[in-house]
Amino acid sequence: MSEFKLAWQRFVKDRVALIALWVLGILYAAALFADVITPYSLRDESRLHTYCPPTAIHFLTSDGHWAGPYVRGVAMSYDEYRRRIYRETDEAYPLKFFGKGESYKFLGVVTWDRHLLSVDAPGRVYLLGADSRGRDIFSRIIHGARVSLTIGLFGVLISFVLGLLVGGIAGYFGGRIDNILMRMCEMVMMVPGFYLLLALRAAVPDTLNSLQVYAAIVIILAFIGWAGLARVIRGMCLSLKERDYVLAARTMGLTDMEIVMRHILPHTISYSLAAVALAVPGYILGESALSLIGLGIQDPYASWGNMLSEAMNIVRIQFAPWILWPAFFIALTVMCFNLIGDALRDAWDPMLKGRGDQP
Amino acid sequence: MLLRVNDVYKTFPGPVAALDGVSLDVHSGEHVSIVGESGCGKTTLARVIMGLVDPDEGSVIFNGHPLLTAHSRRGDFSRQVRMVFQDPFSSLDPRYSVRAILKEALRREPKMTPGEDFLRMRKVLDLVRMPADILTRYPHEFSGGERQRIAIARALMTSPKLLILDEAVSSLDVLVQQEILAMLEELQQRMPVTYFFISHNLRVVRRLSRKVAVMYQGRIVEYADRDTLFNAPSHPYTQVLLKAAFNYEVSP
Amino acid sequence: MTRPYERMGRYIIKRLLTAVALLLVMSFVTFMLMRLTPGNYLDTLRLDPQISKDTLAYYEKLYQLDKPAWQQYLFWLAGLVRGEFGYSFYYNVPVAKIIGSRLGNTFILSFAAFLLTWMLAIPLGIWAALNRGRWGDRVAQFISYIVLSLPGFFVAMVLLFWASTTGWLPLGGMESPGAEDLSLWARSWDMFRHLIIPATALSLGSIAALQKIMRGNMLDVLGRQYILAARARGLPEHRVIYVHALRNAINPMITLLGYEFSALLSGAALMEIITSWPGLGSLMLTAVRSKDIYLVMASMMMGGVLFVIGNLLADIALAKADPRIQIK
Amino acid sequence: MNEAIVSVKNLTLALAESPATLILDDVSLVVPRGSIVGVVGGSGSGKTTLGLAMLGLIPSAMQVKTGKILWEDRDLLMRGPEELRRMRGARVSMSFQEAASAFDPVFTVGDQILEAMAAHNPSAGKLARQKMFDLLSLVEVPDPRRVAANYPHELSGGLRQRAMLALALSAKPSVLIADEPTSSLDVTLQARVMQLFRKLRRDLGLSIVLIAHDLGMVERLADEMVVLSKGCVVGKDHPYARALMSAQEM
Repeated sequence: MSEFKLAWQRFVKDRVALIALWVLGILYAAALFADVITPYSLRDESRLHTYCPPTAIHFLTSDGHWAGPYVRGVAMSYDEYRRRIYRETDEAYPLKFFGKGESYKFLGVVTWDRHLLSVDAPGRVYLLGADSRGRDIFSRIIHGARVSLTIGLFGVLISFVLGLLVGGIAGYFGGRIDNILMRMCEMVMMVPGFYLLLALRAAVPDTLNSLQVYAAIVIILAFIGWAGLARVIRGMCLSLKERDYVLAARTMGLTDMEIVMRHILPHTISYSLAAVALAVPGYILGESALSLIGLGIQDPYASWGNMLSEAMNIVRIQFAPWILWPAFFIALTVMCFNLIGDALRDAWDPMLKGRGDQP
Repeated sequence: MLLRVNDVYKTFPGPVAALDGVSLDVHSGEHVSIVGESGCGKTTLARVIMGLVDPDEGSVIFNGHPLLTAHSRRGDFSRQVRMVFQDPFSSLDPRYSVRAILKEALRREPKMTPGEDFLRMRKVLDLVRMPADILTRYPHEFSGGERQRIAIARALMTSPKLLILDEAVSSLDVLVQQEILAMLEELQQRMPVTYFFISHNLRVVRRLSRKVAVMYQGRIVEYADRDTLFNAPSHPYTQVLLKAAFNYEVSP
Repeated sequence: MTRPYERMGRYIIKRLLTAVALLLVMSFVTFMLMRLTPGNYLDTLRLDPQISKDTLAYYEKLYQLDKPAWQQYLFWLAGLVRGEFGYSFYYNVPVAKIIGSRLGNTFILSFAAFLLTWMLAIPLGIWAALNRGRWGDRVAQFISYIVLSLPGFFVAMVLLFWASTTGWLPLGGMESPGAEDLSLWARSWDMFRHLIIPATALSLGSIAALQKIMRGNMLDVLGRQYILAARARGLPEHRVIYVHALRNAINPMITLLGYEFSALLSGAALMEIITSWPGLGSLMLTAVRSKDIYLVMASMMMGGVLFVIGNLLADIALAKADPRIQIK
Repeated sequence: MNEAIVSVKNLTLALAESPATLILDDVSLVVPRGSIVGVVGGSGSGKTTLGLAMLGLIPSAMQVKTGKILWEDRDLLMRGPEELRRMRGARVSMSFQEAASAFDPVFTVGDQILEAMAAHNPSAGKLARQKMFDLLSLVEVPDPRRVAANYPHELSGGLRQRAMLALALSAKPSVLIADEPTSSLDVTLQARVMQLFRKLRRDLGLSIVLIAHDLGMVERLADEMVVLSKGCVVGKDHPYARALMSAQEM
């Protein structure tokens, strides 16, 4: 498929987009291997370490010998405003690489207990600090990535399939069908997204378990988002339908179905990759917003959105600013998808206009 | 008699009727040209014949029976009547190699062995003076003129009896036009194909056709042999057209 | 050939009719959704021992909670026509009382963000296009990428955090306590200070997005032949750019007006919740949480009305701006 | 012949990024007052770039290596942008192949002509409108008032072509550079535009640089002719020129 190679050559020239692709790759890989990478599971609490700051990693003992990476224990006390402050004690806990730790079902199949990085109890290592219940924010971010990164993809995939169906039929057959379907799309698009999000969420009974809530959110986001994609795809089908190679195929006796499968669909999918990539951020932000206000993923499960709900209280941000880390990861992911989406659009742009498919 | 256009009417939303009662017979070996200014309905006529546009009234008769539905055209008609379009950059699907493009022309043909496929592809490429080694390359690697040759080769894959060329050279550079027209002239001797040539350029029409139909506002105003039409045009509009095209003069 | 005004009039009426139809369908869907979920507000009341059986029965009958869903919907619809939006169980007061002020507050926030967006995005886009490639443009592009990916709620949190440390701005809400007895001018200044954080957080994202689009439009138009033709005629450069190029670059932006307004409306709802701005968004959240069906319906409808008006204004503005658009 | 009003001396233009590729290579051209000079060549021969260069509008992606472009013996390459701007439209003006894309789509035809007139010699409102209507009748526009009130997309192909000529002539230039004035027109319209060019030369003493690929048309209209192939001026017996000639006879 030379057109694909051509577009890939152009995409690769955009180094920033390549970096973005790598960053996303790392994030999704981390999500997949969360159990191994993270020192703690997402439920692992420690009342003694509420809002404990990020743990310092030392290499030299107090009198300057090399002692390899180790962390110190912490002791909590209150200052005059009854706020917690932590002082390092002198107990030392070596930092273990691939040491034994809490066992888990690796990829849901094999039970294993190795962790990339861990410290023996009662020592605690908080790479990015702890939250209100002393849970490791770094671990929960990686575990939360499983939710936040996949909700966007599943939601967009459902919207994309729906969009292809509706947009394709409306674009290819035109006439009254096109009119009816497009009015429907406009109706869905016209409704203010967040209100619909809340209303649909209200329709979901509270007695669901977390997996069902996850699925419900994906479906809600998909329901709001598909209309936008359908319109983009319809526009593409309309322009593709007029191309001479489609008319030529028809004069050579190809049936409508053959023409759609051989000529219309492949182009539409590759051209709308950019629109899909640019739509994912909307879904990620949608989930984060819902979880932020307590209607999304419920505690103890982790998603970048519900981890941020703690940061809704300004005072907490003041003395534990590290609880804002999940927002950084949301921003990073959204930025990567935007960069990739723009690069994809520029890569496919000449083909979309049907003229400039010179390399 | 290859094809008969029988009293075809077609109107699109807009002031002028695209086809206002057009009848035309095309006989094998008698290369026909349709000439006229933009908006006279010549492209619409081609699309009605190929079934891309359904006429309001009238019919297209092929091998004795009228072609009414798209399905009726999938039989012999789609094999024996093929069309080449104007824009070379839009005639070939950029996703497919030349081989796949030519292969698609055999979609409705009975299955053939890959060897037979290759022989036929090589033959049509030779007819359009293109080397056989381009089969693995892709449309973006070719110039406008080369793409149009590949499009013509695709149309020749089923050795059609009638080849409709809708402004096939109009969007090419003036010198590349010469090469394509020379190739088309040569092709007339090498293959039993009849041309149905559509163009607004009277010089191109004079070079390639035996019979010429002049169209004006959806009607054929004059239909005659080439020599009589160019040397002794009877209809006033034809006279104006010829004077403007060859002497660049027009009465005020 | 001036544009006949009755054609424009007919167009507006046609658009309003479709909008009303849309709102009806939207309300029906939401109503059914709300009724779909098991249980209603009264369930929470039933847990409260003090409330006697007959008061429960009274409420049930009053708001036809016992009737089938579609009948209750028709009852609600009839009420709507009479201007009653039903009763809010949570606030224990007719919905109409709460909805009016909340609608106004959301409109103020959305409109402020809307103005901020358009006053900054257009000039920034033009400036970036005219300085294409120079360091200024590249810096602007880099910043707009960063801002585009910052979620609105994160920006709000950071601004609130900054306000809490510097104390220059109030920490959320719409008015400082005791603002009622301030003079009109002082009170509106006080509200303005409260408005800064939510409006900025809300509009930052759209400023970045629209600036990028405006820049793209401007560059596209500057490459067109009629700009070259204008220069070939010796028109002064400022006329070429600010009359011909700008006028054509703005047109596609106007079509975005409608959708941008809906994005702002959705964003406003979330922003209100974070910065506790008393608008439709925060109202809707409490209503949804407490399954206060009539309150949800009213907020949904008001959101829809604001939305429909925004879109209609955008289409009319576009028809005025671009003569090629035919009013069908 | 009378003295040259515009002349190009040994102009060589190269692409800024790759100076080796020449768009125009040592091109010279003289346009005497009141004459029609033809520049013939296929696509990519550099003929449009030559036309733009004569207006001092050298595309930013190109740079002048050698040569001069003289407007009545003053080399415009030495002139400042403001001085050049004042001359464009008033001394030398240009018309384009696609009349539709030479007009700003959101302004009426009349407003754009008035604007072009005002850019060079501002005159009172009423007088200016009358001058605009006279100009439209000069280019044989049948109903100037109606056409002036229309938007470009509302005019037919032929009308738009003539309105664009009026636009190019709005500041009374002495030289009109016509880039492919007839190639997107039907034959009858083509002939009518050519007749219009003859009339403009006769009535206004307008010199015209006719840029086209249709050799037959240029031969019929122009006093002298230059053939451009890949940026170089070639003689009549050059294979490229002969190929163009034979394309004519067919």
